[in-house]
Amino acid sequence: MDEISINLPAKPEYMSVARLTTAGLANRLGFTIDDIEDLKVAVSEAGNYLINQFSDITVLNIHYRIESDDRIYVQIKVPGAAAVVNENKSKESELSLFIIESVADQVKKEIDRGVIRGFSILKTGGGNLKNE
Amino acid sequence: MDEISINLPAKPEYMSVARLTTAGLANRLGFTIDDIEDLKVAVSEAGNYLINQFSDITVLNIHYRIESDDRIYVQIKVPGAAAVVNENKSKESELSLFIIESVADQVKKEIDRGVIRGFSILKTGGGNLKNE
Amino acid sequence: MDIRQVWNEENNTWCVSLSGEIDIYNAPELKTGLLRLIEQHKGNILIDCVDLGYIDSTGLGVLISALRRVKDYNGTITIKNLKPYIYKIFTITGLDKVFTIEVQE
Amino acid sequence: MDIRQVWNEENNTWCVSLSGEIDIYNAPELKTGLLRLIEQHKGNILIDCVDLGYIDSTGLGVLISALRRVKDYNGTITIKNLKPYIYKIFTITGLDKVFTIEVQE
Ligand SMILES: Nc1ncnc2c1ncn2[C@@H]1O[C@H](COP(=O)(O)OP(=O)(O)O)[C@@H](O)[C@H]1O
Ligand SMILES: Nc1ncnc2c1ncn2[C@@H]1O[C@H](COP(=O)(O)OP(=O)(O)O)[C@@H](O)[C@H]1O
Repeated sequence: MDEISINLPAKPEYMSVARLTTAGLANRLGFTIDDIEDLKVAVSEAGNYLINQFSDITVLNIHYRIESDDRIYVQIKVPGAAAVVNENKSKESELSLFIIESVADQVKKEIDRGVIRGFSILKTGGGNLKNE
Repeated sequence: MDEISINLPAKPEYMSVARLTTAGLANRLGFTIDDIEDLKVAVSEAGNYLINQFSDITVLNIHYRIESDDRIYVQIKVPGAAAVVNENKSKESELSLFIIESVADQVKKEIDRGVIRGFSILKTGGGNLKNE
Repeated sequence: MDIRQVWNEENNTWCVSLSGEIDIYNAPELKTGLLRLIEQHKGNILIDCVDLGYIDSTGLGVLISALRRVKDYNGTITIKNLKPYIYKIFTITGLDKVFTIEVQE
Repeated sequence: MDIRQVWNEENNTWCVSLSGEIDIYNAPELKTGLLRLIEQHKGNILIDCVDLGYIDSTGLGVLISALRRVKDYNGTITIKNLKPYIYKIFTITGLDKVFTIEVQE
């Protein structure tokens, strides 16, 4: 079981890097183009959500756990101490949640004091198992 | 000054992921295609060298320090405790060193007990400053 | 991301071509761009996405916000040549019902 | 990486097309592939790299090793349609002097 971990600045300009790394991994695992796309979207929207959620966020941690060639868990979270919740978060956050739930096979939200602090996403190479 | 850090299994199959992440970052910084290519090559060969150097290596750490839009330091190293030196390392290691020195603007080798344990590579967006 | 536009006087329409990736980083630029067009001519907007590789929720938000403004003067926004996997994002979010969309063959 | 080959009886040459990326992960596969060709026909090798996007030191090592075997029977290895930034890797390592190389326009 291989693991990859990346810490990157929680800034909009680095979400494209998170997508490329994710796509590279899913491609290496032999995921189909559609599944690669789904995973990229899920990771990117999870990042968007967290950047939107906390006004003092500085770092995003993305942790990939490859359980097999067609089964990957990706955890996206704000590492370390609590961050200040952004009271004016934009309406797109609702869209993000919607999209993540739809493209992933499984999503667990890490909720602390009523606020989502991280996502754990399962994606299988065999297409979208779940669909509500 | 932004920093990105990635830990990945020190296995041949993940070098393509290291290249994609590197290319994504250099692209975000606005490096030219040639400079992106150079940085990708340098990081990939540094990974090759270390995988070849140690017979019990498990993890590679790549740390990017973005000093400005046209100046990035990349450190590639074996994190943690000493690893067992591979006595039969292949001849391609010589090629790796040659290539790294040529495509980077500056290379520092971290040498410990006579063995290279890591590389610190400077690449500037303004082309190859140094050339020997 | 790259935005190109041509004003078509005959049918009162802005033809806009989007290419590359639209995400949380450059969506503000798209918003500014679209608002500037609407200020210039209160017309319909036809967005060609033949070279669009990615759009995230932030980009969708910009389209929604533009649509609201365009509807204020009874205009329309049509999106054409969407790649199937991007169209999927529109259907997931229900936006396929809000915009007139045409998918790439 | 993808390897395709055709044996050309007339000029005693293997025409090999390499595409994708050759690196430490798949270079062993390239080595096995080339050695199998040499076993089948002791001919020259013409490698077309028009779709090759990357080659690392490990891949170069495989080419060197193949060349050594081909030279044993006085054959040649010619590399054509190299992209300029890959050709650069050949010049850095001095391999531009060892192989006959033709760069993409
Ligand atoms: N239903 C919705 N779903 C997702 N995002 C939305 C929705 N409605 C508006 N938005 C986005 O939320 C933000 C605020 O919307 P709006 O009140 O129209 O403000 P603005 O006038 O700045 O566009 C905008 O960026 C808009 O694109
Ligand atoms: N001058 C060289 N520079 C870099 N790599 C080389 C050089 N000569 C040989 N190699 C590589 O080192 C390895 C060992 O070479 P060689 O002795 O020819 O063994 P083999 O018979 O397995 O090809 C091979 O993978 C070869 O490609």
